[in-house]
Amino acid sequence: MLALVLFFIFALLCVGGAINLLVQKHPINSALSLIVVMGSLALLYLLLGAEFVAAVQVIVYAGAVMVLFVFVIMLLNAGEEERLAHGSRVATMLGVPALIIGLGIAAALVSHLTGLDRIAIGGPTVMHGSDVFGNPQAVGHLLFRNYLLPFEVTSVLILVAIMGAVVLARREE
Amino acid sequence: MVPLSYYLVLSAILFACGVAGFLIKRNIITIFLSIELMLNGVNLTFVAFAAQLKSLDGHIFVFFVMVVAAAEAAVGLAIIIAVFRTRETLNVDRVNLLKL
Amino acid sequence: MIPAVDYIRILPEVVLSVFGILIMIVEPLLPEQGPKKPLGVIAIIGSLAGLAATVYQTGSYGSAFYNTISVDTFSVFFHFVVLLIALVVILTSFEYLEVQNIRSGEYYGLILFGTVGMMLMSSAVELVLIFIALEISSISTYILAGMRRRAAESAESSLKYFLLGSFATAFFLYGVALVFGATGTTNVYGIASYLQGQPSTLAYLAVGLMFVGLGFKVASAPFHVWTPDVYEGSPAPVVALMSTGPKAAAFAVLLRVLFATGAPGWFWMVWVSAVLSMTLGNIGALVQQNVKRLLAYSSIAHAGYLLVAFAAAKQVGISAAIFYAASYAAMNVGAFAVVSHFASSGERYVTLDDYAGLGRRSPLLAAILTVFLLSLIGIPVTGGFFAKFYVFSAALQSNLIGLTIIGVINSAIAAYYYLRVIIFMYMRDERVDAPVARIPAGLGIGLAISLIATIYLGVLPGRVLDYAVQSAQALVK
Amino acid sequence: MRFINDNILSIVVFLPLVGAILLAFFPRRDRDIRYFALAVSLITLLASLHLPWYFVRGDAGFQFDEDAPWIAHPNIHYHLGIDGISMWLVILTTFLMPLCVLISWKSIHERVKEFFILMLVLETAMIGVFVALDLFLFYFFWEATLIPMALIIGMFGHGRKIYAAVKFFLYTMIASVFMLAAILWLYARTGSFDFVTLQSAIQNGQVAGFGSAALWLFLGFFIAFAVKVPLFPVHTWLPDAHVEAPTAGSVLLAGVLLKMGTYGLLRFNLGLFPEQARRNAPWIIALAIIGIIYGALVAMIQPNIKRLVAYTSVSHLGFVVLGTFSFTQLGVDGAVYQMLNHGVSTGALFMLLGIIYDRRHTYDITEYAGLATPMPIYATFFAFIMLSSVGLPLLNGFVGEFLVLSGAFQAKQLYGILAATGVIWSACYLLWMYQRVFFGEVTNPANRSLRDLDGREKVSLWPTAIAAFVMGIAPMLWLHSIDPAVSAALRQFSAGTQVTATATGRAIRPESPHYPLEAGARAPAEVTGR
Amino acid sequence: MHLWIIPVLPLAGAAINGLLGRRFPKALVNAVALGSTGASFAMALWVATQFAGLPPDQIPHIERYTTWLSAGPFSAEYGIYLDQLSVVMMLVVTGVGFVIHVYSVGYMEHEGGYYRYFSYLNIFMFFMLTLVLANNYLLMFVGWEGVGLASYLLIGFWFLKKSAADAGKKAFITNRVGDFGFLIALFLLIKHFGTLQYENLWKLVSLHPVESAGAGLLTAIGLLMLVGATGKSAQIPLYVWLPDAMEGPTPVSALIHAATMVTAGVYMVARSSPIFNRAPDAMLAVAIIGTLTAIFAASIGIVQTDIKKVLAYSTISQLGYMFMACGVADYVGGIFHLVTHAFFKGLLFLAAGSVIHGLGGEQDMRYMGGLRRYQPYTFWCMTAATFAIAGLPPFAGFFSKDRILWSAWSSGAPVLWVIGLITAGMTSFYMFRLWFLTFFGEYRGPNPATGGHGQDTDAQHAGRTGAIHDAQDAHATGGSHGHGAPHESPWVMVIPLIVLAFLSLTGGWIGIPHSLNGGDRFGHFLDPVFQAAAVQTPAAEAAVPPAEAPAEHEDASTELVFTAVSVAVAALGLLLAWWMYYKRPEIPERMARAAGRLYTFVLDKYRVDELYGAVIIQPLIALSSNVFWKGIDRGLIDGAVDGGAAGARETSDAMRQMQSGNIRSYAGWVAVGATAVIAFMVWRGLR
Repeated sequence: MLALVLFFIFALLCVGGAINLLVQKHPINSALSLIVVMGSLALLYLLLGAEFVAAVQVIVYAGAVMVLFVFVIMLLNAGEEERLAHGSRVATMLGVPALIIGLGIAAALVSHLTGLDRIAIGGPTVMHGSDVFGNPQAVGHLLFRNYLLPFEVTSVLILVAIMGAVVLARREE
Repeated sequence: MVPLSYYLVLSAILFACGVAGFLIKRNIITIFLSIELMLNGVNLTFVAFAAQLKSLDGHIFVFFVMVVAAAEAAVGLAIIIAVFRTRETLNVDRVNLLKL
Repeated sequence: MIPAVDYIRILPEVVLSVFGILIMIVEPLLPEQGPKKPLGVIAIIGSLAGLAATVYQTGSYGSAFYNTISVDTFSVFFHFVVLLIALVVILTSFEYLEVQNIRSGEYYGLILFGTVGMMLMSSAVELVLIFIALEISSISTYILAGMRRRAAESAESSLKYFLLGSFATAFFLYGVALVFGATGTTNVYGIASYLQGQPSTLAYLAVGLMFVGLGFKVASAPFHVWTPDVYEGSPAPVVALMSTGPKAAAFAVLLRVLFATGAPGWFWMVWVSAVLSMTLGNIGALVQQNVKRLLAYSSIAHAGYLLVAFAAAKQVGISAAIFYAASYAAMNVGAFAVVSHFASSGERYVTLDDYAGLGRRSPLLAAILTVFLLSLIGIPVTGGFFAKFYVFSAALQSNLIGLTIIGVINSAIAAYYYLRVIIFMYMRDERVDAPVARIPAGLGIGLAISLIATIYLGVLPGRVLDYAVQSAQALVK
Repeated sequence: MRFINDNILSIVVFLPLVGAILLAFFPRRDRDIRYFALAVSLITLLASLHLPWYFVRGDAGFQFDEDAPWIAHPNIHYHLGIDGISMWLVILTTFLMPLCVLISWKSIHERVKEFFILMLVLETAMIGVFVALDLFLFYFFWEATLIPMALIIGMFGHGRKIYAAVKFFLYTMIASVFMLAAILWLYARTGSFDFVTLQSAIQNGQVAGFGSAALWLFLGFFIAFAVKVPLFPVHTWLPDAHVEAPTAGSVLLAGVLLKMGTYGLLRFNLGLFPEQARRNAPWIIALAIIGIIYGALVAMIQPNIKRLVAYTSVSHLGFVVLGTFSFTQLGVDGAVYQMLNHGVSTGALFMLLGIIYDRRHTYDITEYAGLATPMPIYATFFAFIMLSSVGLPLLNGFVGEFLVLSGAFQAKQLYGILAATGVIWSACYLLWMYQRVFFGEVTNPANRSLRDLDGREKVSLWPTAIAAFVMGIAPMLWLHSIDPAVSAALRQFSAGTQVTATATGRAIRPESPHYPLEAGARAPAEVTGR
Repeated sequence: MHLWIIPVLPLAGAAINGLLGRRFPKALVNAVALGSTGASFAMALWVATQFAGLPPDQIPHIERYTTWLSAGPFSAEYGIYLDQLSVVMMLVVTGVGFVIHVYSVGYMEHEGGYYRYFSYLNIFMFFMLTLVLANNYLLMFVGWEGVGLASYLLIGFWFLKKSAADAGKKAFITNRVGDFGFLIALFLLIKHFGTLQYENLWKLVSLHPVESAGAGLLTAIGLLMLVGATGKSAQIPLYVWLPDAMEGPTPVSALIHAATMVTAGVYMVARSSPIFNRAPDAMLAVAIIGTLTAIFAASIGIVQTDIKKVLAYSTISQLGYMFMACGVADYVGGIFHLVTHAFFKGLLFLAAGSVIHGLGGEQDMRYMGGLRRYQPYTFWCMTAATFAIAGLPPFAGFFSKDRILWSAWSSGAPVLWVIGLITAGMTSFYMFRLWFLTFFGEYRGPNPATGGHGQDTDAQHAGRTGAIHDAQDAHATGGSHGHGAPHESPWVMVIPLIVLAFLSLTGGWIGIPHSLNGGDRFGHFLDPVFQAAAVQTPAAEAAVPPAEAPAEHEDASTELVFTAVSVAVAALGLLLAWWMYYKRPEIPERMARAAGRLYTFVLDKYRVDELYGAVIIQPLIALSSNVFWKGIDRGLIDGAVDGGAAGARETSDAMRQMQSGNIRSYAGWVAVGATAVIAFMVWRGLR
């Protein structure tokens, strides 16, 4: 019961943030509303017993990444976005299909997941400390055994990312 | 106790909002933000399914998604800066030298 | 603990990464203004070493790292393809970098790392790893696309590629998420075992979304729109890479995702996408003036032909697709190599008018380009001919008569715009103001490799094809 | 000897290619290049003469057979072989090639190297088409002829050369993909590209679903060949290609490439789909006859000599198709013979036109008049060749036309009658043209002092003249080997038309005086029958 | 007997002169040309004597050399078929041919392209001999086409003159039309008898019933052959080429267009007698065509003023007689007239040629007259010929023509006889008209003193002399003719005239009918050929009277009467001509004026050429150029092709709009695709 209430609160926060991201003219506002979304998602993760993920969500995502965004927005001091006549009509029209996608997926799930409706997840189990299945220890164990290779490979990814940032953002001398 | 489908629908809505944002926003950075929004929607799906299946693979995946997202953010913002340098604008509709 | 053999199974990737890092270490040691050739040499050595490693790998097939990767004929085949592409591209870039003054260190490094990504894509059997590998190759190509930093086009193409790329990736990810939901695992063979019997709606949806993501990477319609712009804006050698390497790798992934997992319900999706790609690609290319753009459209069309092979499904289809990927890589890399050389500083000469009379100004270059173009048309004694031939015969063997007819008609129409280039080179009065530098050694070797590959695939495709057949068997074991 | 017999075909096919490759490494000294090309083509000619020399006449099957697996799967074989039909087409090719080299000796003065490389490559491809017995190999060579020819037209032609080249290329390319589809279908069902295997498989009905697909397969092949021939509605590429092409190009185009089409019809459409062939014969013959008359009439009023001759090709090739689809021994014999004739006479005509073009750089008839006065020898050659193409008895043209027409007449009297009007038309357009160009006073001062033929040009023309004459008075030299092959090809049609059907089976004894009586002995019955 | 030598000799001559002649001196050219023809003439004579010695069962004497072409069941060979008929033809061809060769030496002396002329002439001899000696129809067809070629070349000999070139072309094409019929006939023979060898064919045909019931296979064949014959022998409707053919040098007209080639049709019909005998309808057609042509051409000949034109039309008309004869199954008569006609018509042309030669190219009779003083020999030879053609005894023409008329009557179709008789009268009238106009009265040509010219003469010269000048190795003296007074021709020309004159006087005596107590040796000589061909069945008797019919004795008296009548008619013509053109020369003009329209209409040869032009040629050209080429080829087909290409390009252009260059729109497309995919997959999944 409580879980349901919490879910609805944060779910509404998420959706509200998302909508706000769309309607806001200034990027900084959009960024902030995205942070709202992420924050409330983190709470939903907790609700689902994904402690580790929730933590990373807050620290890495809402924290580091979004800060980077805000920083860049400031750096380029991006102003209000202006709407141009020669903008893509197609795209604006297609804002709608995007929603159709969403509804499509939703419909599909609902129609298919009648079974899953009865599978209730999350709930009170969340609150008990260490035996929760999503705690860092368990994740770490899995991460460094079965997913060792992907984990190592991410180093290459990050290396590439660094190089990219360097080579692209550096000012031409 | 929350039905799984609620989570999934929520994530779907987030994803959809992301797509919509990509299509209707003009500011490159905002567009990039919408992509992040889409990713978040996906993450929620992962976590929800993980919770249902009692399998941590979902969490791992979310973790990697976040890593990738971070990397993309770095590169992407660098690219945006580069574009801004050459074009002095952040409006996508102005970034159309290459066409037809 | 992890057995030693596992490391052999990722040996090529490791080797390449090492060389990539080596380059980054060496670069600052080189004099600021001095020639950057050594880096290129290291890169070459690296890719050769990678080839050697791959050869060495063939001794020990099997999966490694808790079934996250599997080394089999399939992956080894693509290793070879990707590595050769990288090698040729590096060779081509030698002069190019100096002409365009692009920072060599990052350039070569990114190529090598990107190659690592591509190789992993072909050998990974765990969606997590596939996803990360995909991202590695994509991100490095995003960056490479933007490396002509003075040119606004370059930056723009990089941006377009990046934004749309991540957009598509999101779809791919969503697909993966749903697969995970439907099957409870992200391991390809695990999924396969789950998808036996009646797959759930979720699975269908998942396959669709993953196809959207991968379809974007292989530039198949209707997810192809980015291709012309990006190819036009990016540095020519990079286009040579991105139009072949990531594409081949992405096709490898698509093959795994569709066939290794026994994914359901993709047939008509692929059918339509194939028809659209062929038609839109060829029609679009008819009126192009910019050669890079023209080749971009042609690459869309070729993706279409490849999907025809997909639709053919059976063993023959898969092997045809594999063979096609290889020969397409050979001829396309070659074509772009020529383009990149002729473009000269600032990529000035890339329109058809600039190619007028090339046959007189530089007979050799023109002749080589002609061979590649003929191969792209699908004229005998070239790889392209056999590739198309296998694809269509595969299609007919699984009774896709309609698709075959559309395909052959398309390939006939396509002849026109490739022919146009040849016409401009040989039949138009020459343009004196577009000078042609003599072919440097690196480029020469690069061209030689792709030329030989193209002709070899055209005259004695037997061995490669057998290999492709084995790969196909390995894939759907 | 044995070795040669086993490999002669490969030798003939690839000699020119080798030559071309060597040529690629030649220094750009045009004179040497020309002589080298000439030498290569002559050697090829000599090598090819081995074929008729050791050809076993009675034997209707394929000879000098070479069969080696090329690619395991798909099951492609390197299978070469010739019968009485294809042999002479090979000889025709090798015979025309040196003449082409000679005729373009001076007229090609820039990018000489490219030109001769293309010519030699083209020769290899053309010969390959005639000797290939593996459908894949055939298609391989078939497509391979396309590019060199298109380049020859486009690089060395004049006027709207690019339009012509593209038109030629696309017309043929688009048409031949249908053939490709058909070939692939056959392979998908039989797992073999081998002509002989496929033929027997089809005859014994071992091809699944053949019945329903037969028509489409037939059409697939037919479209490709019809465009090449070219048959009536799809002929418009030919005039353009000819008018813009350089002389040698036109010679090869008319002399050999068009024969690829008719040869294909005979070998594949008749050989693989006899049933469909018979069923579709009426409209195909109708097209052929339209082509004969239409081509002639259009030729008659052309203001451009070369275009005129091009249209005559449409007319003449119409005869070939007509004969082929008459399914009578005479008709098909005549068709094959007519292919050779057309190769020789029209080839020669184009050489003659090239010679005058070298001097005046125009094909416009109104530019010329009274050429007989400044260039008597040229005029004589022209008249001779013209007569051979008009079908004057004792020259080659007559034999072919006569056989074709009587064959067609046997098949259906109307065919013969309609087509026979061709003898009138051909006289009309050629004589009229000849008169306008050669007779009368020299009106155009530019023509007053034209050089007559020089030695090289004579050398390149004499062989054709001699060939035309010998083929006219001693056709048996050719028919001896053509006839059995044709009767073998027609064996599947034995249910077909009356007189020949019974005769095809029997080995022919040309000099036996009484057997015409046998043939005639049935006459009264038929007479009452009609 | 190695008969092949006879035709091959002239061929060799032609080859030598043709290939090397341009470097030869005239004498050598003459030697080659005359030598070869003379030799073959001699050989022919020798062969004839040999042939006479052969026992009947060895006739026909057939020599087969080798297969020419053979396909499946059909084969044709090189072979020679020697029977009485071909012997006669052979002798005529070689003999007259030789004589005319000799004459040409003189006539062509001043012309350019001397060697060319003689090699053409020899080629003609070769083909003509092939035609008459062939042992199968295909080989005959070779000769048939060959002579056509030769005549094309010779008519167009002065090719610089447009009219000449046109005439040559016209002759060839018109002949082609005829050959078309001939070819179809051959195809019918092949289809139904499987062979073209005479001896086999006759056997098979003899198995065949007479098609008295009407049209049948043989009738069809016969009619088609007739079409061929009308082409070659200038009968209605294909006669139009012959008058124009007079553009050629006069000896050519004499040899080809009077003596030999044009009679090929007659020979062919006679040769095919076995077929015709069994196809009465076809024979009737032959007779009708012949008769009509005879009177039609004669009527035109009456008003012509060009001496050669007159002779041309008379030739057509005489050929008509021959066809009439064949048409009534009197093949002997046909051939007989062919022979005598060869003599006197050849002579007429040669004489006319000598007149023209003497006047330096003048051909219009209105500018002649009184020439008997200037050209006595020519005059006397001409006289003989004129009397012969007019059919006055005892000249050659009398016997042959009389025989034909008689058999026309006795064939039971008197109308043929009537028309024939009228024609005979006209013939003698216009021939004597020519005679009087040319040789009597005063010389009306340009006055030698002033050296001036009449209008047309100028025109004539412009053509001729121009030709002579420009023709390669032109002869300087070419143009110098025509000035100075008319003169007698050199001996080399006169002697042939005399020879032929003698023949036209005596030539007929070989065939004096029994009614005149003659032996009709010619008839007896030829009869076996046609006896064999004749039909034995009683049914056929009605259709075909035996060739002996004229000679039966009870008819002898009636025959005499008819002879008298025809002679009378001929005499009438003579008198009329004398009265109109000698006694009262002004009458013709008045009559012409009186006739007005009609006169001009006839003078314009009934405007048949114009008719053909308007009805056939112009429409055809218009059709080809406007409808076929511009309409279908350019408009329809190429339009479709190019249109398709353009369409593709436009589609491409339209499609490029998809590439707006705007990232958001691209994303839009991706989204659309995704939506479609999702929708489809959901639908699939729910199924």
